[in-house]
Amino acid sequence: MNQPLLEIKGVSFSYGPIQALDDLHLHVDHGEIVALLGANGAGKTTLLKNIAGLLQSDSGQVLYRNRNIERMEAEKIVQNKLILVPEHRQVFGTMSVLDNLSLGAYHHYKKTGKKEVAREIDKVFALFPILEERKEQLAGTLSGGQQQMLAIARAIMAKPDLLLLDEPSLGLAPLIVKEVLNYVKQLRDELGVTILLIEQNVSAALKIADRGYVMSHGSIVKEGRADDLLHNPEVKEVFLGHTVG
Amino acid sequence: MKRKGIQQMSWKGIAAFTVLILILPFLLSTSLMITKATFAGIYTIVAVGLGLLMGFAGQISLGQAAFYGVGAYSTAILTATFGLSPWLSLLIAIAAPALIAYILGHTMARLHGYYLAMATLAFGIVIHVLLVEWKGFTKGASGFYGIPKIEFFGFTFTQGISYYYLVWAFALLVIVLSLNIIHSRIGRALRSIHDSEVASSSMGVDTGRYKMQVFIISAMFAGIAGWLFAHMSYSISPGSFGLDGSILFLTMVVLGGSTSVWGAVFGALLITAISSFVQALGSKISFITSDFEHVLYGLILMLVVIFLPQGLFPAIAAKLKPLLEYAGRKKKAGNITAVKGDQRA
Amino acid sequence: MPDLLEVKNVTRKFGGVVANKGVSFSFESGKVIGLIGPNGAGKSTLFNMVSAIFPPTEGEIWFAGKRIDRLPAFKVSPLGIARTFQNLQVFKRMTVLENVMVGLHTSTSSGILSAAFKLPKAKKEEETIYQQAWEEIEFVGLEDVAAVEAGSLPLGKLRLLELARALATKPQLLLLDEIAAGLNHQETAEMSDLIFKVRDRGVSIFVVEHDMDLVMRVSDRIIVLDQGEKIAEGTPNEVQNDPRVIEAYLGNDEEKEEATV
Amino acid sequence: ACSDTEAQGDADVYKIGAIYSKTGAGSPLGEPEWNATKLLEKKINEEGGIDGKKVEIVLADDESTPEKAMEEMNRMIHDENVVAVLGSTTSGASLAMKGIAMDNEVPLVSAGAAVSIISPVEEAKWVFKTPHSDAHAVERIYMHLQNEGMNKIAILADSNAFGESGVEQLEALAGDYGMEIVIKESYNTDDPDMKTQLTKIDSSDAEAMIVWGTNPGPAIIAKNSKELGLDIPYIGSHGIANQSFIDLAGEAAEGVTIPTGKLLFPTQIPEDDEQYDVISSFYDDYMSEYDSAPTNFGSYGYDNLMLIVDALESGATDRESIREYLENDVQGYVGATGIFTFSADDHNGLEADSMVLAEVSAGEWTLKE
Amino acid sequence: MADSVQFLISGLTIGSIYAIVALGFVTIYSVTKVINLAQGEFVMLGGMIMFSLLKLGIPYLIAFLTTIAIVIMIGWLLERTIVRKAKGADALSLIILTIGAAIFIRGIASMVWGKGSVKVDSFASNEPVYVMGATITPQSIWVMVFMLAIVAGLFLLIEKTMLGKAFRACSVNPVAARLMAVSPKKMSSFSFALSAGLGALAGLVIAPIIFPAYDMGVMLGIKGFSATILGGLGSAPGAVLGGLLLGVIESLGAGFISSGMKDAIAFGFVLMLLLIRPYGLLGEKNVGKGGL
Ligand SMILES: Nc1ncnc2c1ncn2[C@@H]1O[C@H](COP(=O)(O)OP(=O)(O)OP(=O)(O)O)[C@@H](O)[C@H]1O
Ligand SMILES: Nc1ncnc2c1ncn2[C@@H]1O[C@H](COP(=O)(O)OP(=O)(O)OP(=O)(O)O)[C@@H](O)[C@H]1O
Ligand SMILES: CC(C)C[C@H](N)C(=O)O
Ligand SMILES: [Mg+2]
Ligand SMILES: [Mg+2]
Repeated sequence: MNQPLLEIKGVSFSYGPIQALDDLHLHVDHGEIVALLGANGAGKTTLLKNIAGLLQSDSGQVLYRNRNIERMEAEKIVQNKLILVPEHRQVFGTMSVLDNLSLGAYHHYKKTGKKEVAREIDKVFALFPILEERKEQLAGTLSGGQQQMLAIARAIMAKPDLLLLDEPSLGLAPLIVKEVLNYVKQLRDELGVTILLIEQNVSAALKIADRGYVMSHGSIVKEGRADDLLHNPEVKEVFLGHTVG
Repeated sequence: MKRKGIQQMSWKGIAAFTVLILILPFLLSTSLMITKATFAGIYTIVAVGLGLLMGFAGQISLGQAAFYGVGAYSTAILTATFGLSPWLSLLIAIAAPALIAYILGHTMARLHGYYLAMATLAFGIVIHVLLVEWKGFTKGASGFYGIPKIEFFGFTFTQGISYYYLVWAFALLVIVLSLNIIHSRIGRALRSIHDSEVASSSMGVDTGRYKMQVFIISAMFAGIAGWLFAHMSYSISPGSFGLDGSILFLTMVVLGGSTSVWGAVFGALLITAISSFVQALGSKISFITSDFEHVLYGLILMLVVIFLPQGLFPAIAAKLKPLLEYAGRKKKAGNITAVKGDQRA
Repeated sequence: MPDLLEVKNVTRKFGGVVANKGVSFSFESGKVIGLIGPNGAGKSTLFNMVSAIFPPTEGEIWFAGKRIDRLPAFKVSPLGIARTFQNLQVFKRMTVLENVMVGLHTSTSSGILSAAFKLPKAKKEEETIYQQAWEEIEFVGLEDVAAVEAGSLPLGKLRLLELARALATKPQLLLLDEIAAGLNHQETAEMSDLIFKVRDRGVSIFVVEHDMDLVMRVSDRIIVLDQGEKIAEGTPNEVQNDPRVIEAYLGNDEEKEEATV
Repeated sequence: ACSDTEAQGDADVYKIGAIYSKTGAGSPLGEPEWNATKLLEKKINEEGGIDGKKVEIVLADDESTPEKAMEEMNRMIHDENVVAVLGSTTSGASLAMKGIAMDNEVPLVSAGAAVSIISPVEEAKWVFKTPHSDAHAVERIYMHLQNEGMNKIAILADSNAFGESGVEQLEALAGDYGMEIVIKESYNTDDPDMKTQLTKIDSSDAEAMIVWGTNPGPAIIAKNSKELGLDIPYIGSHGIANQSFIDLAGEAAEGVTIPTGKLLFPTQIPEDDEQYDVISSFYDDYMSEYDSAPTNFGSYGYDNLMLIVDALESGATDRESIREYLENDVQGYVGATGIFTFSADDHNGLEADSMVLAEVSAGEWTLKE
Repeated sequence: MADSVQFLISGLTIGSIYAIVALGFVTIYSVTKVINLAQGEFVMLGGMIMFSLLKLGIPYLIAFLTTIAIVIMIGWLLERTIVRKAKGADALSLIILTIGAAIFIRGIASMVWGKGSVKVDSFASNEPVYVMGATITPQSIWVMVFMLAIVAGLFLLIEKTMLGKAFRACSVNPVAARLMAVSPKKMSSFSFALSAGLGALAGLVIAPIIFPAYDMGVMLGIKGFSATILGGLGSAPGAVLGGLLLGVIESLGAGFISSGMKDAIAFGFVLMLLLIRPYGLLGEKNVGKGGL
């Protein structure tokens, strides 16, 4: 287990003239929770999209289980249990909550079988009871926060080994934020899911994370243990504000 | 005053285009090409209206040829059967399609997307059937004939250069009016509807009303085109105003690019050019039979959509834009990120 | 002086789902009012009704002495209500400046014919629109991106753009739906400063937000919804200590501290 | 137009324009016309041309649209400086070309069916046409019905120009022959099933059904009639005077009767028929060149061109004199379609007896009357 | 009375034809949000290829299956080579693209088979059956049977299976679909192939009723599209309802009002219905918005 589960080596990416990732390096070890911090537009989402195969980088390598997945299709990457919960929820708006969840199991439902999928669904319902109440509702008509829960629940259905979360607490009520982040931690603690997390809610994120990276202009400018970052004055200044600590 | 940050109307563009139109007959040596260019002008008028409707009001019409037909038939019947002067009947050739659009527009306001496409398609077919069946007025499927020519202080416009200029004078008028509209508060309101109808109405934009107005305007333009077509020909027949026609106009707008008035203009010219080109090819190369021309035409349509998905005009505009300006923009975008970063790091 | 906004016994159903149930409240002008509650409590639904995106199933909404709950959306803006959207609704293919200019739509009136023929009135109005749009752009600080197509802007700027566009309609009441979602701490702080600046222009503000720092800081008064019903109303301090609010929304004491200290 | 006229004389070839519907909806008709024209051009030139001058035919396809026809018409007149124009296949395109022919004073010989192409005569000074008008076909049918002692008829026509013009003539001439139209129905060219119309006809007291259209509609009607057990006689139009109707309708075609030109079955024409030579030699040439039957439409293509050639051979070599020649000097001209006698008020010049009646028997068109 | 029954039967026959074509539209739409205006051309290919194979003396059943296989290949190829390449195009451009494809296929067909109509034999007996004084041909019954079988199959596929969910997921949000390991590209190819197969099947069952020709796809395409919309985009039962309704109205309109006006009556009805139900008979409100 010396090799990291995910390693990014010198990835660069640009949208036309805009350089969004610039020779970026980072790694995530097995069983870790890593927080990725950075200002709006720093390139965090772009990085996750590159990892998940939605974008193809201009140069560099994305090593997942020691295998370069940089040129792999997103569909294939999912089958390797690397799952992204994308920014802005991206639920299937005109499909029911239940259908959304079933689709999460798409890549393994043939292997696992119907019953197991149903059991998985019950598990996520236990986690987000509101979803069970609304299981026939069209996902697009859920409230913002409910949609976010659905997006996370759907990813869990895919039985991830490595879960990439892009601002999972966006639009969630404070109580739920805590619950979600606690659940993220639980996922790691109990199921051993490795997690790479983007959060604007930095203090909460760093509290559950083991390590963190700070990103700016498409590259990593700071890296460290979560505790250290939480108390780093620069980080505090920009991300945490004066009220914390 | 030169304003930053908004789309502005380019008088230079219009002037250049006008000059092109004026000298074109001297470049096109043949009567065939002049006739084609005249038709291109007529189609331009319809396409510009349809472009406003599609690109700015976000509506789609698969029945635009019906308005064109209503314009053509109303002037034909009024002048040939009732002896009205073509200039007077022009008003009716504009008003009749407008009135129909007004009635139809009210009822279609609730439709979106493909449903709207279907409704306009259905409307187009109904009009076509009426043109065929209402023989008392239209003389039925084989066509209405005996349409008089347009006269202007003793000068008669017949097919050829004079008609070419007449048509393009109207086309230029229609282009300028359309450019004025889209560069006004109404144009902005329309473009905003396209991106987010709900935000647009929360800004106080009466989306239904503007969609309706544009629908009416596009019908009026089609009516003008119909008037020009009727008096160019001695006869007209329902076949010119059926689904094929509507699809032709749609194709022009899509290929030219619907998000700009010039797109529709270029689309009309592009289609004319493509079909002439394919035909010319056919007369040169013997294995390109007239059947093969259709194969080729279909192929070109597909290729254009594949390689110029936003339409021809945006592609041209991008090429024409001085490289300098491009570089400037690039630096600027970079700056934005830099500024952002500086604030934080 | 009548209340600026008065919501009377409003209920909204979507099929079987009751998104708002008998909600009533009112407030006078010149205030910042917060609206909080768990996810799905019906906050956005309430906003949508106040901005006339859709009507309530039952109940009435009055604004500045006028009943507005049956008006179409575009008629509410001229009365003085403007809003931003939780799921951004910018005009992506227009420049930032043009976006804001759409906000000035109702303060001008020239019709399609005078536009087509470029009558002097249209020209003059165009000039005013342009000037005023710039003022709002400067107000929120988007000068450097004024000429950029809105679709290519990062989230933070888009939130500012929505604000500027709403302000351009010269509202008396501004509805902000999670305007700080996705902003980092510093940006959120800047946003609350901006909210104060807006209030100082005499605009009343109605804020939905999950960022308690922001809500508690800017609000004069807070209304709390849970499962479609109003469960509390009061000053930030009162609300924060209301056990029902804590139970339904904020979480227990210990956690609350973390969120707000 | 004046300068053009001068230009024509100088040419060392006679240039004739021909616009037919090689593609599009009219192509089944236009193709034989097109082929016949090409065939003749080759033949005339191989045989030494006209007074030593070659004939050059500028062929163009109007794709069955009036707009294309107008473009090509302008090209023929101004760019190619032809002495006369032939075509087009459909009535719509022919009418559109008529306007231009009149403006520019160029002779036009159309292959369209509609009478409006050549009437009113004042508006058609420069325009002629060779196909049997629908009126001829109708007269021929009514004569037949009179013989059979029937006078209650049902009409089922295509809603296109061809069908419509047929209906017009059927209605116009009914009185003259004491016919009563008891029911009148139509269908669209592409319709897959006509049982509804046939059911209505079946319920009427019609004694015969006249079907006016081109393939495949009439074949579907034949088939549907058989399925419905409709037992009144089926009388078709010259629009289905081809083998393909029989191939499609199969057994259901048996007994169908139509008026037609004689080119349909040259071998069945009695040798003493005036047209015998013209028809059989053209038929044979066409068959050997294209390996398919020319149908009646081939004869329109043939006559259109040969009438102009006739004019050129007799020394009428410019536009004006060709027109004069056609109007005044074509008297009893034996063509493939019939025997033409043009005059100032008849620019079609055919009589009903240039058509014969044919009936399907044993899977073939056979001469009936 | 017998007349009305005959009108109705005629209408149902025509309507079933429209319905099968409409189901092809639904198949592609429900995956890609594309309205494939070349759908009618698949139908035409079904009829024409069958004709050629039979002419070569190939036994009926084998020719039948081969035709379907060939047209499926063509549909799949169309997606792979053309539709997929037009990635950046919006729905409207895709309409033009499929119109281009239709013209292209039609052009090739006219070169291969010529312009004339051809004849294809019925599946089995040709002896009409009499019902309440009206005639119904065995082939009409076949058309209805196939139509029902197809709609049942499609309905089950789309509504009840995981594959069907994946289908819909692609149309709702292709990016999110990819993140669920659903490949929109594969689904798109699959839907084109399936829809081509359905088109071919339609062509095969109706070939003995009409006389197929290179241009028969135009009319069938329009009517099929109308049926799709009438029923509500994306709904298979809707497509069937729409198709039958259109056929019956045409037939009754021709029977009781005027055969010349029957298209005006049918499309007038479509227009009226859309005013009352802007999203078709069985369409969901929010489905239409995604379209253009
Ligand atoms: N589709 C796109 N086209 C052009 N530029 C883009 C696009 N998407 C993102 N960008 C630009 O790339 C840069 C990085 O964006 P990215 O979304 O990765 O940032 P982020 O760190 O996730 O920000 P946020 O916190 O706002 O989500 C920004 O400058 C952004 O404007
Ligand atoms: N069109 C609709 N159809 C059915 N249910 C709906 C619809 N719109 C909203 N709802 C339901 O109404 C309730 C209130 O939704 P609303 O969006 O107002 O919540 P909210 O308070 O804004 O939540 P959040 O903080 O998560 O944005 C939710 O349960 C939601 O699922
Ligand atoms: C069948 C033909 C005689 C038709 C004719 N050529 C027409 O005018 O369309
Ligand atoms: Mg992001
Ligand atoms: Mg909300």
